Amino acid sequence: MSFVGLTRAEERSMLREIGVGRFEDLLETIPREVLLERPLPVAGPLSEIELRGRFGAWSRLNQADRAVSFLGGGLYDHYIPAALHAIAMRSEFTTAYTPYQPEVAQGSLTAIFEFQSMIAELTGMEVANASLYDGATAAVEAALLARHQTGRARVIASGALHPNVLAVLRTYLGEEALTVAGGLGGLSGAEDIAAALAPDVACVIYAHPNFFGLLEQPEAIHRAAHAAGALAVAVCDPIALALLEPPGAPGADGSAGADIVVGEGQPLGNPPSFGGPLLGFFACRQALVRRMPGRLAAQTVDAHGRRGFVLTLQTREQHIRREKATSNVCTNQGLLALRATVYMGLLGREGMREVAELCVQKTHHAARLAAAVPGYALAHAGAFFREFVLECPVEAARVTEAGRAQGILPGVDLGQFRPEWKRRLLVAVTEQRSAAEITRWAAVLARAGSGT
Amino acid sequence: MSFVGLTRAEERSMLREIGVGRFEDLLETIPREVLLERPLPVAGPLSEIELRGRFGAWSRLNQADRAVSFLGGGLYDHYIPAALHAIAMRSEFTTAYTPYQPEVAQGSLTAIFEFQSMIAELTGMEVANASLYDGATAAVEAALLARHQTGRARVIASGALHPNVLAVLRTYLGEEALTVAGGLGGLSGAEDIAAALAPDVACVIYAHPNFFGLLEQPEAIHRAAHAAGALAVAVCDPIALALLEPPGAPGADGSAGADIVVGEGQPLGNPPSFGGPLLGFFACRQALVRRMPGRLAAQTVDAHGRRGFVLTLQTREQHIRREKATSNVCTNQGLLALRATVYMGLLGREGMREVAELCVQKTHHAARLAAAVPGYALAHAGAFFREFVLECPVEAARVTEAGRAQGILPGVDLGQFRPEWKRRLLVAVTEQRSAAEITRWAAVLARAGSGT
Amino acid sequence: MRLERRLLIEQGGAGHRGPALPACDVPSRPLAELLPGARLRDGLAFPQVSEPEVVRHFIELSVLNHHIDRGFYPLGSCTMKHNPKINDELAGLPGFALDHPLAGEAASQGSLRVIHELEQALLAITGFAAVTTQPAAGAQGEMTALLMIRAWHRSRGEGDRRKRVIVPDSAHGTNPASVNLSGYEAVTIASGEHATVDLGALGKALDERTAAVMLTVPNTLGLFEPRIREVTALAHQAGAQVYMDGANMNALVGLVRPADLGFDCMHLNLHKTFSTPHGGGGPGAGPVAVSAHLEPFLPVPRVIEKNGTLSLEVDRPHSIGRVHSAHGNFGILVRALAYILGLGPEGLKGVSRAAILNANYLMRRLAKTYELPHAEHCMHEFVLSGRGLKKYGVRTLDVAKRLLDFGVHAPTVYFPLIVEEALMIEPTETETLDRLDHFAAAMERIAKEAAETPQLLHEAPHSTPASRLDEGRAARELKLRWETPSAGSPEPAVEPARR
Amino acid sequence: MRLERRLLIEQGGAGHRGPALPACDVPSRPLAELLPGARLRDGLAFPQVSEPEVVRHFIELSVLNHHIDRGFYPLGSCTMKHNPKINDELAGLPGFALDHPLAGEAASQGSLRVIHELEQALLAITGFAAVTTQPAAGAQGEMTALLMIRAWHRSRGEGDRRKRVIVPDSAHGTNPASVNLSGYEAVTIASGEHATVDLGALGKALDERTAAVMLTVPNTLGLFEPRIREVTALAHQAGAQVYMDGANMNALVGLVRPADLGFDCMHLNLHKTFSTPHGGGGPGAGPVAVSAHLEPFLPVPRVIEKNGTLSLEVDRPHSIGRVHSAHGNFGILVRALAYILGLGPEGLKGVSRAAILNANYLMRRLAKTYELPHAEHCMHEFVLSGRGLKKYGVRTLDVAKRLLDFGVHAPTVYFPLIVEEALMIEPTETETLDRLDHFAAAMERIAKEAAETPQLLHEAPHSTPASRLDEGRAARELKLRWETPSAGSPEPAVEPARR
Ligand SMILES: Cc1ncc(COP(=O)(O)O)c(C=O)c1O
Ligand SMILES: Cc1ncc(COP(=O)(O)O)c(C=O)c1O
Repeated sequence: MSFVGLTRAEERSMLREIGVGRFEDLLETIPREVLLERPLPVAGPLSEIELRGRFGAWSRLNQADRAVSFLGGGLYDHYIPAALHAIAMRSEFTTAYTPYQPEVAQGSLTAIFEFQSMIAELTGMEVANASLYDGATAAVEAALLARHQTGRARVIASGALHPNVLAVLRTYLGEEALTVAGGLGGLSGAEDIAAALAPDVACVIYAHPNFFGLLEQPEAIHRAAHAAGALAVAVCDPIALALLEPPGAPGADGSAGADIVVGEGQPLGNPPSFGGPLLGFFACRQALVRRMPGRLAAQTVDAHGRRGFVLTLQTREQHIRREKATSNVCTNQGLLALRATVYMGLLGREGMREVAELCVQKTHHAARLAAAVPGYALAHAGAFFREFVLECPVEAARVTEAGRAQGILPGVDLGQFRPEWKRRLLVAVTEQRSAAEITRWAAVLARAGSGT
Repeated sequence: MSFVGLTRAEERSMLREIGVGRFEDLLETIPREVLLERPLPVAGPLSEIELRGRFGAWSRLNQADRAVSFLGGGLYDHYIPAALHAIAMRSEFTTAYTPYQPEVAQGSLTAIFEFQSMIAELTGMEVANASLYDGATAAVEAALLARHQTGRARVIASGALHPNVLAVLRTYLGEEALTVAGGLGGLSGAEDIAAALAPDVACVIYAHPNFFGLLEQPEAIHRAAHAAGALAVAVCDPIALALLEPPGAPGADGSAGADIVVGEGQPLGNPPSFGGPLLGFFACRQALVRRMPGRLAAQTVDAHGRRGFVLTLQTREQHIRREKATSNVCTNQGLLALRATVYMGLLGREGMREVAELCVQKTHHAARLAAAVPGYALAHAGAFFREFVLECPVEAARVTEAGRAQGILPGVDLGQFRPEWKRRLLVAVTEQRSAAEITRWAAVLARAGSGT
Repeated sequence: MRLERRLLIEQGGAGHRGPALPACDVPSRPLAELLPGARLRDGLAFPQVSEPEVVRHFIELSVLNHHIDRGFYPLGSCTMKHNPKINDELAGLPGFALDHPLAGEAASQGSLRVIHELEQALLAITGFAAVTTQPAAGAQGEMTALLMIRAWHRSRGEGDRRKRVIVPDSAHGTNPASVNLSGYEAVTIASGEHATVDLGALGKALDERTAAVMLTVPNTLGLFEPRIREVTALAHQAGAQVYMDGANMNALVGLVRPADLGFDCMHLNLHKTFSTPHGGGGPGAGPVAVSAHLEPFLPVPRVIEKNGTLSLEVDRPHSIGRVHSAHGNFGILVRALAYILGLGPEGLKGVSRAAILNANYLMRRLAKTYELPHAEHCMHEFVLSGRGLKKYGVRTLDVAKRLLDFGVHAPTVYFPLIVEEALMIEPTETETLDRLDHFAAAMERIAKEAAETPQLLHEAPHSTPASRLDEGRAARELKLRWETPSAGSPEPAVEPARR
Repeated sequence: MRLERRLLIEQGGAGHRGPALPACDVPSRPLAELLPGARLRDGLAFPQVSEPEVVRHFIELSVLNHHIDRGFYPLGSCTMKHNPKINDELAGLPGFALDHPLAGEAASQGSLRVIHELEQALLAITGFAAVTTQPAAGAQGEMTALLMIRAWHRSRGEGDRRKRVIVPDSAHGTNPASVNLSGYEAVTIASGEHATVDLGALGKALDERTAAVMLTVPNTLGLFEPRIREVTALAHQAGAQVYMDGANMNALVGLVRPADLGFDCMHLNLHKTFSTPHGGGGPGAGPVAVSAHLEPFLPVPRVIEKNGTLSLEVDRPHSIGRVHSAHGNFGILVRALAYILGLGPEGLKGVSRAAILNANYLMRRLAKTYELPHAEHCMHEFVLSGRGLKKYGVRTLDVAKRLLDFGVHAPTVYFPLIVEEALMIEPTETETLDRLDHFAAAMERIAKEAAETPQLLHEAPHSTPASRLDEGRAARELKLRWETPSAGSPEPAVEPARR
């Protein structure tokens, strides 16, 4: 295939206009010896018919399109409304660049403004940005902001954060600057965190619900962090936030809420897609806005006085501020934020809450069924949202294998994160799972557990 | 689900504005005894999640999405460019009505004009309309036009037309008015048709390529029809027309071509979709334009002198002319015509021809392979385009059954049309079929033929 | 020539091309050898344009259209309601989209299941005994039903005598056209007051030559015929069949079953009542539902269920035969079934309820500004007369064109013929009060403009992609296809966009 | 308030809602029992709007955007080329879209295969020894590479000493920002003539504290650094690593392999060179390719093949660790691989060829009207200066805004910083001669307008969905989220559309 817009004849006339004899004359500054003579050793060209054949075959090597998923761990098989897909695939949204010329980008800009508005509402914060790469880098950016804001270097991260989020934090911040506290018993434990706090700590990062699906005690963590002069950073699931008091809200005792709320926005209308593209969201207090990473859309008016939107505070960003920028992020996850905006718009006030409630009901139903299967038990005792850890009578890998044979992906084998977790299965149940599917899932557990 | 735009509170205020107490007051003219009291006995409501579950399960009861198709008989598994789908699913095209207000319908109207232009070019005729229901009713409309034009009643149809086209002609025209001539030996046979011609014959209808995939001798048929004062109507495959001299063109001896060319436009970018929606196309000489059925777009200018398009000659149509209309057609197959327009635009001059040539090459390759399988033979001797009839050593139903087990739909069992054809398989090979698939297909023949 | 709005044939040129086809992977032979004796064409004067430019062309065209996803579309008799995307998605499932009608029953149980389930649902909704989903649109449904009625009369030995079909003058044009097409003679009767049936006129027209009476319920003024059961009884007394044009079923679904009104058969427009998208003119689907006595005459094949397996019955000696190449517009049937199951019993009832409410609300508000020919409540639509504006030299056409400037589509105009300067308005149930109020305000403002600045209306629309188009010139010049341009088109002139 | 352009929160209201969720089909218990001790939120002030209206809202928004499927988009440094739809289709295959990164290797062989094949293709194209596809964008690629360079220096005991990274002043902003983020100190060196490297300045800046040099090839003026191999050699002599910002790879693909120029590592922007759609700001993907000596430091996990089976290697002691939650922007990787395989070797070479040709053609034509800061041929893009118009009081910003009136997007403006009133123009290879000529004619006409009617330019754009927006006010007022309106919004005012 070729999408080149020129014919050979046109090329010739263009070379004439340029004033050179042959194309190669245009390459005079390239050292001869590095100019490739031979075609690149890549396959193709393939027509669309052949591409469909090849990628279709590859896609069927995955189990995903013929298996019922109980996988979670940050990314979930949530319902995606049909209308969302129809809207998001429009060229106007997919093939536009970053809205640098607002006069011809009000579509993207208005949607970003709506995204910011709904994320701020969902997290209980004052402002939100236009997106970051994923939940993990959003947590990194929160840590970096906290460091700048406090002038302190160390970051405390709960051990109940997603192991991959911890790993990314470690990569960006360095081993030395990161202290992992609490969490291995299931909950972060405000006491464990308080114990780790010190005057060099910039912030405390915890997840709510956490990696094990458990609800934390956000207020206690916020109080501990604030008492030590550190910022409190919550990593939240956006579906859970439709039901739970948002961490940004003040505590029941009036104590201050989290300073920054970040998270993974994939559940808002985006497919898991083997883990990418994802959608990092970032919300914080208005007071921190000038240190925020990423793009921000703001309301203004045009020359005719009509409402419109523009990117604002660009002086925070790399293309203006260069090495002094608040972050190096440039390309973000715009289309996923658009999808999330449409998702939240379609589901709306009632739909968001219903999704969250269905998750809770179905997850607890599954947990009850599982607990009744001989040999299985819940690993933790606390309240959980749409995910729980199951202690299996056999290695979790045996359960996932048994499930695959039955067209069920029964959960995430936690053995991949720690050897001592190899009998642990992390199970997520979304609103998409029917009672019948949950029953089939329980049967897989039974079969794997009894070794048949 | 509900897509109703009103809330209960709004309903109440609207009833107040209308000046009635309750909704039922608006129904005063409906006899009480017919007002339904109980809910309709239909299933539902189902959410999108449940609809996907139910229809997904139904769709998987079909073999279509996991089998390689060698089915034809008027509808084919041709390549549909990815860009076509992205364009055709745009709301602007799918959710617009017939372009009755041209000022806000230039998108549809321009596309119709382009469709007409390309269909006219493809068929070698002067004008084409905006679409009819399918190839069969397009043939009916051609017969009706011929009757009006000639004042004659009888229609001669080749026996090598698709049996379902013949059936629809019979339904519309009546047993008496339809004479089936020739064709059972494979070709229509200009002599058989000439023999059936008489002064009461309005037109001769034949297919090219015909139902058996064979190329006819259009010129001989045209000459015979014209000699008897009848019109010549060709039913053509649009892909074949990219390669073959169009029936509208004058014969090699300068004799007149067909008067009307109709056909099934599904192969132009539309999926078979269990046989509908389809796309009837209708092209004819300029002299017949005022008797044409269906909508016509024409070029004109707007009040600023800019080029634009409108529906024209509406006085032919039912909404103006009522019982004197040239046809009763109103809703047509607009979206399929749009898809065909995009298809022809994307494939263009070279692509159309390449598709046709690949069909010829692959079909003949398959025919050679089949003829080498013991017990199989081609049923006819003539030149064929992308389809041929195979005489099998066993019932064709045995072959199709064997194929299904291997994920191959090896052809159309012609036994469903005539008992004496029950060992005949109609095989189509499009540009989508790879050499490897054709080899697998031949293996199915071998297995079925040897009874293993 | 500007770069915008060029036809495809005016773009690109030799050397440009769209997506590639695969190389031939089978042994290839010269065409002359494979197709002996065939005349191959010299050339095909099709466009030669690169994929990026073809995409831009159609995207550019698309945004010139008004459509239901963009705004209000109160086109009377057309039921322009929301088209849920889920239905398109389901019809596009590969198992459906790639299914072939000649694959054989065993390979197509899923598709047959959809047809069967839809038939059951339509029977529940209409109250009839049997239904065919084969007709591709309403007009074909009419034709199909008339052929069945003819076959029924013939089966009773009355075929030769009964050659006339009575159609009110307010009927949709397809009714008389279908009558004519089916070989019957159309007998037009004048409507009574408000397009209701004039029982006297009907009685006079009915006789032993009458094969059928075709009625639209609610009628084209949007009014329910109060004496409908008397009408159907009267026709039956005369030995005629009574056909209901069900294009207006959006007013009745869940509320009234047409079979209970005494009709013998009817067609439904799935592309209206059951929300399948109109596609800029089609496709639709026009299933015909019938009483038991007409069942033997239904088109073949019929989908029948035995022990949970579905098959296609073709051996039906009384059948009128086929009316479609395959099984009708299957993709539309999938959408309609998904719509029905999505809504469920309460949802379906909610359709007619809100459709009626929206229409009456708009009607009462607009009756203050435009002339309403009747006092009764309407059903799902209503017809206003614009004749009050004639004194300013303003016609209904001008009102329609001016409406386009407000981002809404015009109503159906000049139909039904029995109302002078008719504006036929069908808001549908999926519109919000906001949208109704906005439309009403626009209509009111236009009435004011008619009095104050009629010129503004004569020249409307002002803000649409094209201004008023010269239809006369189109019909005179009859340019029905493009001209292939000669090579070497000049450099496009450059103009800023107009606003 | 008008009906158009209302925010979602200003529409609908209590009682309106979008698509339904299924009824709960498992035994349900009170939330307080299931979530003991959890504080549930009081309310969620989200919009309440019906599905039809949500659809209309976003369709209405969409058409306010310029986009590549609508017209020319010569945004320098952004490579706005055609985005083939087939790539979106393939990325959307359920087997890919629904695959979960924690499903386990056995369940995801297809996804791992895509990553593996893409890695092989990128190695062929760049000439490097190993590559990671984990970075989600170019900036993250830069950061990832810098961390690897740091790890390499540390592995050689030089980590503490080498703390500086040299970046030319013409570099993209992400370069210095990434330097800072990775804990290095950015040392800016002034560019030589035409943004080429000033060897003297570089030599002076290089010392035993230098960890790396970051260079963009072709540079931001679109020029290929003629002495590039000297530059990389010089840096290596000083013990520094040399990083190539590969965002401009569209000029080189199939023509030159960066590894052959002496670089140690580079990032690619798949969302530029490999045509994945920009999505209004993202997502992209920024793979990093490295020489063998840097391979041990690549992020985990790595996809490795053994006996035809693919697995994820995590146990890599020298790795810098993870930079992404999963495996990077997989959906983008699918698209890029489809693009590469679709084009094949010849097609890839055709990309840079036509990109260079288009740029030089436009450059030579426009150099007659605007100031071109250099005489050399450019590669895939070029930079003009608009300072010649300053005498009319017209700035580059005005030129950019006026261009919008011609249906084309503006070039990148005021970048690179080293050219006064810069206009950075990248036509890409998928544009036709028609489009180039149209753009050139628009630019020429604007230059004329600048002299004759500068006011027209100051007030431009005139025909866009919004006129010039007040950015200062936005920054002052900082309205970053909507206000939830109080109940009972007034009836929308009715206004015809402006044109
Ligand atoms: C009342 C009425 N009857 C019949 C029809 C014909 O239906 P179709 O357009 O589907 O053929 C229509 C559609 O416009 C109609 O409104
Ligand atoms: C030269 C150059 N380098 C780096 C980048 C950063 O890439 P990204 O936006 O993907 O982070 C860009 C993109 O704008 C660029 O043009």
